[in-house]
Amino acid sequence: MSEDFEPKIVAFVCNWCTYLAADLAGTNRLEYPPNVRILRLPCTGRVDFNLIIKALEMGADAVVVSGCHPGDCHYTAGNYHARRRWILFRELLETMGVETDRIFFSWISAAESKKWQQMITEITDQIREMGPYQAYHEISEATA
Amino acid sequence: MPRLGVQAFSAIERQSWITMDHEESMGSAFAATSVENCYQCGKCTAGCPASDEMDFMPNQILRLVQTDDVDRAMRSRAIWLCVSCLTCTTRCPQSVDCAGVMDVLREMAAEQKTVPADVQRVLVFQRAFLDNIRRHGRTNEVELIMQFKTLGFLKDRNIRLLMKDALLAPKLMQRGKFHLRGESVRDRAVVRRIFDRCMPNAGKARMAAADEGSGSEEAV
Amino acid sequence: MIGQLRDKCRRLLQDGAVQVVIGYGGASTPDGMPHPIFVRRPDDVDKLVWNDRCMSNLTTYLTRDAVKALGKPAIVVKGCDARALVVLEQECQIDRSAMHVIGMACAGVGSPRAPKCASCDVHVPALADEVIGEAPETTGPADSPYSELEEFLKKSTVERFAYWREETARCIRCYACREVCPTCYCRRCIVDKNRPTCIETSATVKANFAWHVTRAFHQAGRCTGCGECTRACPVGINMRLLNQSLARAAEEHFSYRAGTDRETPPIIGAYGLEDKESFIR
Amino acid sequence: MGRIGVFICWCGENIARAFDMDELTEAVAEIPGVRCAIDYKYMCSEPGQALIREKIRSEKLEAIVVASCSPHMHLKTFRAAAQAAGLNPYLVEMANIREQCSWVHEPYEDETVAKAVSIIRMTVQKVLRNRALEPIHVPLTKRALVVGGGVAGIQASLDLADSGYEVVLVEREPSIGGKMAGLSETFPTLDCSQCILTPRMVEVGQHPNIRLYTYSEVESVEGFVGNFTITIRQKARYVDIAKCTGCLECWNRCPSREAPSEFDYGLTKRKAIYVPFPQAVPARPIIDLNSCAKFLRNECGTCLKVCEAKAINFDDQDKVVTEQVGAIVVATGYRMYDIGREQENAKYTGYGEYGYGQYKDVIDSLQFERLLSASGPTGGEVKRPSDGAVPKKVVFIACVGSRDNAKGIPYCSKICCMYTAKHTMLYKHKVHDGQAYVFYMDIRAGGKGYEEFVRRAIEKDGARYYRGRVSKITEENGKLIVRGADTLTGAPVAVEADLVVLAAAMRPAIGVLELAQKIKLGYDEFGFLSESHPKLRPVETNTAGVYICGACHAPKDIPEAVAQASAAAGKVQVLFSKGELTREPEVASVNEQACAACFACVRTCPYLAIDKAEIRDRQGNLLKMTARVNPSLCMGCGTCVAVCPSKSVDLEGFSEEQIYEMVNGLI
Amino acid sequence: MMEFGYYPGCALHGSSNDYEQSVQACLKPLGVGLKELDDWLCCGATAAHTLNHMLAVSLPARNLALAERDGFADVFAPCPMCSMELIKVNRALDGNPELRKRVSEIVELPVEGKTQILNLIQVFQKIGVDQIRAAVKKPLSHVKAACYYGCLLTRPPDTLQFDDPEHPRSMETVLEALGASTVAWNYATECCGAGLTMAREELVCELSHRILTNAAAHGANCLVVACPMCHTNLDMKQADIDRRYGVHHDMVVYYLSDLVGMALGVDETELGVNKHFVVRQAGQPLESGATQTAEMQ
Repeated sequence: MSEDFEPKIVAFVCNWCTYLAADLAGTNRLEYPPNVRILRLPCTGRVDFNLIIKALEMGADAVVVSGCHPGDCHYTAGNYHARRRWILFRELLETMGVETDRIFFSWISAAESKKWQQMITEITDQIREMGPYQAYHEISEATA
Repeated sequence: MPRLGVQAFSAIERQSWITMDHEESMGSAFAATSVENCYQCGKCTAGCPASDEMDFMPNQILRLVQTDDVDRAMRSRAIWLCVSCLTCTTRCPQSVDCAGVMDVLREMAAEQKTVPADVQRVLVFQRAFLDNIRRHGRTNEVELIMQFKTLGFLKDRNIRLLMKDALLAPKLMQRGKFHLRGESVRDRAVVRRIFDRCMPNAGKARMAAADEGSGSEEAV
Repeated sequence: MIGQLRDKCRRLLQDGAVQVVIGYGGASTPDGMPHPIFVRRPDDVDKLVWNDRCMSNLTTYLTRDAVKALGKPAIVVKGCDARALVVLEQECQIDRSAMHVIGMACAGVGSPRAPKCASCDVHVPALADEVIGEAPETTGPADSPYSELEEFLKKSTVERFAYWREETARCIRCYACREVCPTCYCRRCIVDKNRPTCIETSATVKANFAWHVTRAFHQAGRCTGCGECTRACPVGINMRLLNQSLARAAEEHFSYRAGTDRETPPIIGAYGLEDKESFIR
Repeated sequence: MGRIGVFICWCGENIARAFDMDELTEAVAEIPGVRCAIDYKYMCSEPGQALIREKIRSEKLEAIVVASCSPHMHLKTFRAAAQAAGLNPYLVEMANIREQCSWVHEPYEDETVAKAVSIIRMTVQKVLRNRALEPIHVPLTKRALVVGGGVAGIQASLDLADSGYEVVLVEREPSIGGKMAGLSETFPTLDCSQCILTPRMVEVGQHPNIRLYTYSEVESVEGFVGNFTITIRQKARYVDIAKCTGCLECWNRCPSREAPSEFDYGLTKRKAIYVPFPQAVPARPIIDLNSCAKFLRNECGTCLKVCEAKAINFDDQDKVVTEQVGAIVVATGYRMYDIGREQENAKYTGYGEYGYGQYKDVIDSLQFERLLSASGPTGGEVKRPSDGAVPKKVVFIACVGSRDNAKGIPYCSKICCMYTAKHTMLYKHKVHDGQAYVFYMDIRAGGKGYEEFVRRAIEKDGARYYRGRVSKITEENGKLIVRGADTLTGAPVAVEADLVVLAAAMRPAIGVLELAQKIKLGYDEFGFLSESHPKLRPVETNTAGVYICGACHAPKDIPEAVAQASAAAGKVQVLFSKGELTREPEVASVNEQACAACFACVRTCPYLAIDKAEIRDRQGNLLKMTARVNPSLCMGCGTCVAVCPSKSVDLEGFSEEQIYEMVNGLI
Repeated sequence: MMEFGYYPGCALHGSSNDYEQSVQACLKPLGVGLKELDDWLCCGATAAHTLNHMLAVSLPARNLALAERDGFADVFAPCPMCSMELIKVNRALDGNPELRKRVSEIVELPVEGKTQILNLIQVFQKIGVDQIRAAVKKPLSHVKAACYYGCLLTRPPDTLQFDDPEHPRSMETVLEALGASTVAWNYATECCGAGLTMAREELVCELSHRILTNAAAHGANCLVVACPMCHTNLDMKQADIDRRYGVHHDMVVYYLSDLVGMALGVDETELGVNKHFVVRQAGQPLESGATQTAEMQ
């Protein structure tokens, strides 16, 4: 892939676990690629599939959704509801030929700053390898 | 002796096939019987009918296995004094299959010939017993006793034990309990094959005495 | 059968047990397809027809205000349609006790037979007040409802994406799929919502794609596979595939089949501690 | 709206080291809707805040973004600053360019700068759509319900009552006092349990702020923090305690003596009309249907005849009353593991091997407490149940049930080590030539003066401790043969005992699960109630306004239970200290016209904060159904928004519009 | 006519043939037939699981396979050792396909592990205690029995799922139906030394001595067992025990089937009671405990 390609990664994270992990990564000065844009939501339960589609439409090359580990949800069950929807949504995307290896779900607790750093680094490298999500960008530009 | 320790665990896990509760998955069956669960409360020792004569108490045997000192456990007399009454297993608060562990240790001790001389009679009897089954498919008491007595005598040269019970024979006979020629199964071949599949070296079982002789020297 | 049906409906109307019968009416359209009619007078029951071309799923009308205004309904359903009733009931859209359900035993509809009929396992409608006709002797076990999907999934991701790109490109956003769908009953569809605009209304590929993702996912664990969306589509987009993929997911992961069980709650809005985790980092 | 002020903080060098602040500020100034972009060394410092306040006024800013650290760090600070300048605090957002940008990325790299700008842009996009919000005000009933009248419940009630709040105390038994009322003396100080507890009980009985419901149970709990409606069932007592003078003539004259005494754990019999124990509060009798001749055979009726106050009422019925409270303290305490073979639940299997319930002289520790207690059936002399003889050898067995996976309880009951040591001591003090034996696995004596106490039992009072479990107890001509092990010498031990005391495990009280479900409390696999955070919120629960204390939470001793009770009371006082409850206004609300009433949100909401509501016209005809959010229950997770197909529900502060605009601004 | 598959086990075809005789004789009048498993093998007993765990699975498995082949729903194994080994393997196989596969290969027959194995008491339970009570001709009012279960009738409990491992009552229930009385005592489930009769005689004597003593101490005039090994240790070895401890136990040891038979009016010799070592002199009432022990000077 061309060296100058900078992956665009959108991360929808919950306010109580993953967002705090990202903060902690800062406090610990854990460096990672700047390609990720963090969008703070109260809970992964709030993350609707339309947002993932929207991010792709906006030209994202990868989407990350991350929140509290099962059992740790600040709202007791938001992440369980989210998980269940993701299970179904992934199947739909598979059928529609959307590249699900560009859509990442993860549990990252407020303490797991290292995990956050590693995950974002890995994903950025991986997407750099894969290149831009051309297929989706095309339909985003194309007119019927 | 870590190497043995590893063996012991795998053996104990193998054992857990048998002790496994039928609705349990294999995984949990191991957990149920893993010696790691033992927290040394001594309830096994407290309830053991044979503990008075044991050199290591049942809980100490478990401790030895826990700490990978399986070698000492294998050389203990305790495992041969165990009467397999399962009281320990039944009452264990941690559901450790203590009796099962004893079985495995005996099996290993037999394989590795680490049986203390003074309890060899037990092994000799068990060997004779199996050999008996191997040849007839069923136990053939008279032959078994004879074999046991002679082999036992070869072990400890104890005339009293050799002669002892001899006088029992007439009593048994008078009660029609004395069958000079015991039963055999029709299909003895299959019995052989089963034995060969389970214990390839079963053929040597008859030589138990000799084996043990050398074995015990090592042991002592 | 038709005789029985008409008599029943006549009686229902005469006794005032119901105010309207939602049924199939004689063909008026050139293609000779029966069309939905709303019979309100006993004398009109003879307009009712029943044949193997009664394909449409009438339950979709139950949630329309205009129809509700007609009073207590009796509705004619096939086995497959009846599943939609269960969903509607679970989602508080209908009061089962406030309607009369006439089930029609059905050997299959459409010529050639509609795809759903091959995998049909509900030849006799569940929760009908009465069933008219005899259960057809089924020949062997029903096919898998997912055979078409499984076939499709043999394509590569790229091929699949290309396929849907082409399909959705054709979409003219007439929303016929939405209108015929019994479980698409929202008063204001998400596409008609602005501030924000989740899905653009212009018929661009992007927007069409987004629409079809949305339509399908809103059916997750709800679509009963009546296939009306696909049948209604003027440009012939095969939405059945998308519905199938979600139906299969629901069955595979939560052993749930929409519209077959009144007791277990819908899977969206519930969760299981043991739900699949493997794909989550 | 287009008058946004962006305040970019250098955070000393923390942010400034990564960017050319002037360029950054210029770039931000270009963002549509931005009225002014200002950078400053320390935005959170007083001068920094002054700057913000000044700009809000001078530039007539309609909303502001502070680009600095994490909102978890300073959002409150800056919202306060804005408020001081007359700007609604919910029109303030923060762009996190420190933790999530300058600290983690290459300084001055294009991508780093680009990221900073886009973080700010997206925040501007959001704040453009923020709405001025007012905190939600929830009315607050300053009365508390305390469930359970044991020592924990008593402590919590008195603390609350003394601080001026009304308390409704509900106790299932005919008297308050709980388990502690039956104890002899308490470790490690050996002060008499009743001497310290009964005065507190009397206080409860007489306190003007405490409404006491004994022999009553909580039937249902409606509502939410600040506004609970409690339904209480007062079980028929057949004695009108209002009329009753407590002369207890009925008690003295009642001819029946059949029923085993609950208070003495079956060691004695009690009459059909009885006061549970002399110091009971209320000191009023109760009739036990199952042993009263009147109810069994319609004979007798002596009590009715002898009662001058006419308080006896054989036709008494259960009464149901409702109470309004703002907070709930659950203190339902514990019960003892049932050692006998029969168990209510297949999960637990009793101790056949110990012969409890089969050998009279094998008893549990609460029974032994009664034998030691001056108010007990033997007047404090240690006499064994079978023949009343004074036992010369007593064996105490620890961890009966506790730490016994096979019997269903893996946990440690925590107090048995201590009270067993106490038992050996008190026994020795009463039977000087007696010998106490203890079979234990470990001695757990963490606590002020605890270890010393145990040592005293061993060193001074000569209790003999064997480290090992007991395998079996059998009876041989009047002696109990206890077969245990001493794992320290590695030998089995057999003791011929006259009495065996089993230190049974602690389990949560019967019925606690039903209660938990009524109040929507979490509990563990053993039925102990869950706190909302083991370290930081030990007496709070995940249901706002509900607190727990004492052994309903986990096995604990009296000091701990009392400390927790006061803590719970303290939490209630904090709640009550405000005139009313104010809650963050960032909650969900439904567009009721658009709502299709599929109620997916109702099924989803983790807080049961969404109701099915009806919209009716003036004539009261039903127009439509709709979902409706109760803002005082909503916690703002937004899960309802995600499951709403038509997006007819939305979340303030994270509205659909805001989020989509943020995504737009992202890239 | 009720019929069970029948797995006698070696002991009953050897020195414990009196047990087999007793079982056969007492079941006849109850209209129960026993169909012996064709060409059964020894279950391997303690020896197998001491020396080779695979053998300890395979030998019982072979017998289970035979039972399945010949279509026995349930098989009666009078010897608790045998029945325990069979049940143990049953359970193991039932839960574990891999093991099933492997064992089937070893024993050369398919084996599912679905056969139900019954011990003596369970057979009586199947017949129905009330039916037995009804069939009693000579109530055993003179019998005051100490029921001795030993180890393997109740242990390991979760495998056998038969009776309470600490306080079993099933034998008592049967005896009470016969009009006999039973004593509460402490050694009902203590071990007698079992298979170590030969190998560690002194231990066996010690354990059995305790049992005999305790039974007498609680006023029993006979012991009742349902196990050939227990009977050997308590009856045949009683003389040795007496000598070893210088006592005179005089404790008659019956098989449960003996007493059922007697109550049903079956002749004692037919039951093989005369083959026991400690026997009651003809005509002597039990209570007197006047017995002649097979004593050898």
